[in-house]
Amino acid sequence: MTELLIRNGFVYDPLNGIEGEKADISIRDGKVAESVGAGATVIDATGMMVMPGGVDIHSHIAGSKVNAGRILRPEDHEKDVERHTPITRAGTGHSIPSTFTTGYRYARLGYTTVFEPATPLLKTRHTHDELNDTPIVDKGCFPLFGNDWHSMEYLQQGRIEECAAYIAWMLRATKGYAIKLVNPGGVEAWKRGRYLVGLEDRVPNFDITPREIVRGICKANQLLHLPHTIHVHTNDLAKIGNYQTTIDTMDSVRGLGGDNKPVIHITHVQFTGRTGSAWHNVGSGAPEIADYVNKHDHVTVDMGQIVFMDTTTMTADGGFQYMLYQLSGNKWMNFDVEVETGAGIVPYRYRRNNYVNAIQWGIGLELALLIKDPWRVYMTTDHPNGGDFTKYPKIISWLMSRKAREKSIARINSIARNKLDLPDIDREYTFSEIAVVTRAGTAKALGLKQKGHLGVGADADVAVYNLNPTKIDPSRDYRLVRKALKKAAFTVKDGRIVVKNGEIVETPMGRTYWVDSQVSEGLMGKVESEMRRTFTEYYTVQMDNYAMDDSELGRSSRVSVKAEV
Amino acid sequence: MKEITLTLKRELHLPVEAGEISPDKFREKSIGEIEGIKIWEGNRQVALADIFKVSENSGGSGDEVTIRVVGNAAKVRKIGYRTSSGSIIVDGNAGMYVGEEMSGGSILVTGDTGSWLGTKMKGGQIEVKGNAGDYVGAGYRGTTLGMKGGTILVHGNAGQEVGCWMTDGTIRIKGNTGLMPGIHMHKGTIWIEGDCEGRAGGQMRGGKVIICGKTPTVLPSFAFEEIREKVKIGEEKIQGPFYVFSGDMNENGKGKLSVNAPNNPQLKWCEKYVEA
Amino acid sequence: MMILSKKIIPNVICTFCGATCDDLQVTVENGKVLNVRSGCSTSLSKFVNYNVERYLTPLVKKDGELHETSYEDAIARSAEILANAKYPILYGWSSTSNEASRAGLELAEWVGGVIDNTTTVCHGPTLLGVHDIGEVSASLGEIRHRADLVIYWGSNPVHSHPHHVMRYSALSKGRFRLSRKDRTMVVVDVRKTDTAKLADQFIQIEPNGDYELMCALRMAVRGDDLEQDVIAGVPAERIEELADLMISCQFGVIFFGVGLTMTQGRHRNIDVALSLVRDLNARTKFLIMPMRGWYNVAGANQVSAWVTGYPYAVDLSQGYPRYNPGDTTAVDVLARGDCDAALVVASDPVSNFPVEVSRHLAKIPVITIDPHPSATTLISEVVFPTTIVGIETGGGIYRMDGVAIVTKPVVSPPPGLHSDVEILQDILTHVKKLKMGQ
Amino acid sequence: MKVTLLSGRSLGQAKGKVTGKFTEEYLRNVAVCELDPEDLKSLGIALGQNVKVTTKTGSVVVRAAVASQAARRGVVFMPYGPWVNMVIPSETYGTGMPSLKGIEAEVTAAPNEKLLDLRSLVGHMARG
Repeated sequence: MTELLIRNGFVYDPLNGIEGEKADISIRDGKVAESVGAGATVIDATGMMVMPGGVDIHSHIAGSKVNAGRILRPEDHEKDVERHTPITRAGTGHSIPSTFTTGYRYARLGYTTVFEPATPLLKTRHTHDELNDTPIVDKGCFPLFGNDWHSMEYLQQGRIEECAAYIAWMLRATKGYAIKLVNPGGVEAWKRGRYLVGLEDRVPNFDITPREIVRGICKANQLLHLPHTIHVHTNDLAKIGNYQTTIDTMDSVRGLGGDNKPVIHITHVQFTGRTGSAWHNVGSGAPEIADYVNKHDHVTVDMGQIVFMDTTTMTADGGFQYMLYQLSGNKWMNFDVEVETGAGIVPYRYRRNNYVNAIQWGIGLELALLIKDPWRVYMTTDHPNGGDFTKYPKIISWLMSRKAREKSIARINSIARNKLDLPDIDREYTFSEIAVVTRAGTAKALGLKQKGHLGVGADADVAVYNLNPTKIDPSRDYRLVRKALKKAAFTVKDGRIVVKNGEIVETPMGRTYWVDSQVSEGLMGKVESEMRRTFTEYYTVQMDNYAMDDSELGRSSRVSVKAEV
Repeated sequence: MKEITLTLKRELHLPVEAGEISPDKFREKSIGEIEGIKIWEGNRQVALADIFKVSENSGGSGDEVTIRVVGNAAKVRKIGYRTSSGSIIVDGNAGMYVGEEMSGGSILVTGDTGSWLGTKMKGGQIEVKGNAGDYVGAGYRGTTLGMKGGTILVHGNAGQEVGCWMTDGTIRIKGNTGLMPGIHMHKGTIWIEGDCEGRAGGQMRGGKVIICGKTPTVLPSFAFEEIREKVKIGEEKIQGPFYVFSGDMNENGKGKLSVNAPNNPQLKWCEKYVEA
Repeated sequence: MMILSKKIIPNVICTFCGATCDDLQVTVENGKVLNVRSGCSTSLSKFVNYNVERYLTPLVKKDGELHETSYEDAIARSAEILANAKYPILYGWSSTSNEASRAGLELAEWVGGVIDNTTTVCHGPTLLGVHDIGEVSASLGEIRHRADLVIYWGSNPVHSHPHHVMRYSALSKGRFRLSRKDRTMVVVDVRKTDTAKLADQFIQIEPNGDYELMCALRMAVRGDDLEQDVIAGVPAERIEELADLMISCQFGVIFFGVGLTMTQGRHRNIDVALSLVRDLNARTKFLIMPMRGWYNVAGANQVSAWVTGYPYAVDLSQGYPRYNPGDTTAVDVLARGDCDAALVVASDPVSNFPVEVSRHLAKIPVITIDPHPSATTLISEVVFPTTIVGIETGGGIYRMDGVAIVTKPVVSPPPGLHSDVEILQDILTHVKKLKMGQ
Repeated sequence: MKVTLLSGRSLGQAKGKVTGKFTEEYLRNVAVCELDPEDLKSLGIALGQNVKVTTKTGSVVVRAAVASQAARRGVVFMPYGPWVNMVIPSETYGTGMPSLKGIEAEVTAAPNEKLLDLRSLVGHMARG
């Protein structure tokens, strides 16, 4: 029985309504407890800020596409290395850190849970191979649906329950946590060298539209009682004025939820928040999108904020990546995955003085500042697409300080500066709101009841930052905030101190969460035998070699739910 | 003015990485401090004095530093790493990565050097009396930024891919080169006084490659432009005549490839494209 | 796991070539493999003969001869050799499991060595090309379902990947391409190989002419005229015909082999091939894929890349990963005589490396972990016999197109033999003790 | 006779490899040089007799055979293995990859010279 006491810090625990009051956090056997004995190890957090460990809802840290990015870019790793120590493994950054390095760097930021948001079903075993080598943090992944032949066929035939059962089988086979949709229908089209536009185009060979796919899978998601909503990268990412598609996608599932609870998460909205008809007149669609989100509570979003740096863009949206290759002339990787999806990778440098990049930078921040309810907008960079996750403190300082924003606004492309609403926005996030958009809100959206808060029984994942909220004014002293958040004074994972003064002191293996949704045996039996027939026709791998065994996960954590069908 | 001499004490079997051998690193240091500088021999860190006898023969004034390396340093890498001023004279052979990222000053090697001579060089001068290896004035893997400035002069031969991804500066090889000088180059000049094994300028976007000796063929993606009596490099005029090609057309390249005509009769075919 | 009496095991994964067919039916009787169905002739030989020529105990060299020794002694000697080495090389990794590579990479960190896999002498140049250009590719099922033009270039799958053409390309049955007649097959090679005999068109190219031919093809695809009449032994008109064929297909693919990576120009042949395919995507859908040789060479690259950032040739001598093929690659490190000890896992460098390289190996202490005696075990200081992945031991592997699958044992190994992973972990544990002791 | 030497995989070599490297089958399949029938004639030796293959790196004695696929005058093929390695240069030109194909070589008749088995070949190699 190990006990830990985090004494006398300023605690931010929004889920339990605690907003910076001084409090002690007692920890026993990896969980937050009522109290601990005198023998407990003590962390003196006097004058420091205490928050639940960070929970990242969308960060590309593992899998075939991420590793292809690593292989594509030795020049990205050369200047950013982690040395071997008796405690830690060697590795490299920069925008696509190696797996061990990824775990260490998240822990240093005070993050303890990360979700890989796009993994081809056929290649999810690869994703888990890498997650098994990603230490400290708890993790999980979102397999890709919506361009897979099985889903499209079931939905086209209107067999929604069978579709749900098939998805349940796939989540179990791939040890996935939630359903990810990327450019539904559009990737199948791209794999034949074509683009779909909007939600009404029909997918070649499958006689179904993106709208029908999104609605159908959203229903299936509910039938399966999955902890997270569908997680959607909308259509038209490659289109210049794509904000309307984003709003249409949100609206396509309005009313499916009923009890005004979220039924769809739109990810990295910044990338699909553009107005305009050509690159020279691109503008921000953030006000329109924020207005929709403010008026409808069935939607959550994350920012996909960009940071001005050289990074590596990667998505399952092969068509978009091809467009980005044509725009940039940089090296380009494309990898289509049989029956299911695609992928593309292009290195890209976001430049302050580039008009479009400056607008993109503004869209992300406008969204976070114009959406009133922090519980429905989360901080991400869509790592590494908008920039790598170690830049989070910078983004937090932009959210908390108008002054920090003005400093950056002064340096961006002047035409963009005049076009954006951002300069006129006064809102500054509070520490509580930061805790929501980086932890509490994301944990809630993911349905992780034991995460994102410090109530009794919660997982003892805690971040302690050397920052005194009563002494500093984040609006003015945003640099201090940035500095303190870069290197946690302490990070506690499952009750063990893993980071001290920004250095790794222990590297336990985190859990891998996956969802096992129990559908009726009759239905599952029927769907399984149908799949046996199609599987060898569709795939180049045998069905029995395709499904993963629980034992392949480093530390499996099965989340069992009872499906409606 | 201070001159430091590093004399090899023993034969080397392991790769030695001594990027610290640079006037910038020595300028402020006493002999004792220089002797104590840590360098890598294989996977162990050793003091400079474990491998070199360090002596100073200071004369004159000014803070210009000259480093003289004596002995067969063929296994010593990164000599002159990030040098910005002063000079280095290697009396004998040097290993790989000589003058990596140097921005000023000068390096003279009287013997041969290993590959990646002047990697990512930004400025200054490198002169090699003997031969150089492959990838003279290149960068590391995956980068699109090779040598950015300065000049490299090799009196002997150079290996393959001279000036790979070169973005500026001048490379002059008095002897022969291997395949693909100027591969992917964007800007700058590569002057080969001897022969070239072939594929000169492959995938180049800009810059100049001049071959005074023989080369088996010119790539099909280069378009014959004209016959010129002389080509100009800075102030120098090189006597031809030359067949002048532009390319690499596959990269919409605006590069110029000049090949000595008399030495390459097999290229006579392009004369049929000369407008009478 | 002792299997008595006869039984047929379905869906067995073949651990020979990079195609890793996963539909073998292996008949096992009294713990012996009797027969293999639906595999190629090579997989049959592999499964039926896996047990001939094996050492059954570890060996160490005493006065020039290998003598049997205990497992513990062999582990201790290996750990000492590696811990004391000042620039060891750890080589092999493509004919074993991902788990073995993971253990090997951690060992390389602790002993400050260079770790390289056999990619270095097959598709290393392919990766160098990818670093410069990128790659337009797919999983093999995409080819099977959609490709109407299949080109094998410098590759002879009938010999190197016997079931590739049938399972994944020209002869396979796909959703949108039902049969051979829906596809055009072209072979480009320096000689009319047995694969060429299956093709609709064969283009014979002069040895070492690939770069020039690719260059000319890019020109033709762009619609530029070729000024030279014959390029790499191929007439200009023929090149223009091929370019038209590529542009006019709906979905094309180039499978290329070591005929491109091992010839003059090496990675630049790949560089220009990748560029050609990239260019083609402005006109139609076109992909390119290397024909990876060993069954888990792709896995060795994947594991190395996620652990270090680099797919092969990683130098950890200074405590962090560094990468520069040509410097940090096995052949160069050995040819320069830089390294002072070697660990060889599931490979036979003496049978695969040029003579000067093997000569240096013969001079330094070599530890070999391999199921079978080989030219390399002959010159080794320590030899660990080990169990065979995919037959006697399970383990994760990556198919040539990066699809991860998990092999399972079909028979039990000879008593007393350890797996690659166990041996490597035991050496690692011992090395850690020695290093922490220092 | 001046030739271009290609080395590569072959079914025989692959099978020999998996059946054991000290077997007759491996020796038969790998210690071999495949020539065009015409070239074989002009060397004036019969099938199965030995030839000596020489490059700037060294030389090796192997059995002569008629090209199983794609005979072409002036081009000879040897399967990957310890024998061909005796004549392969180690120069990689900064790429990590030695030249395994398209090597300039000389082939001469050597009916009376001994073909070394794997064990003796490796011993010979190690002694230098």
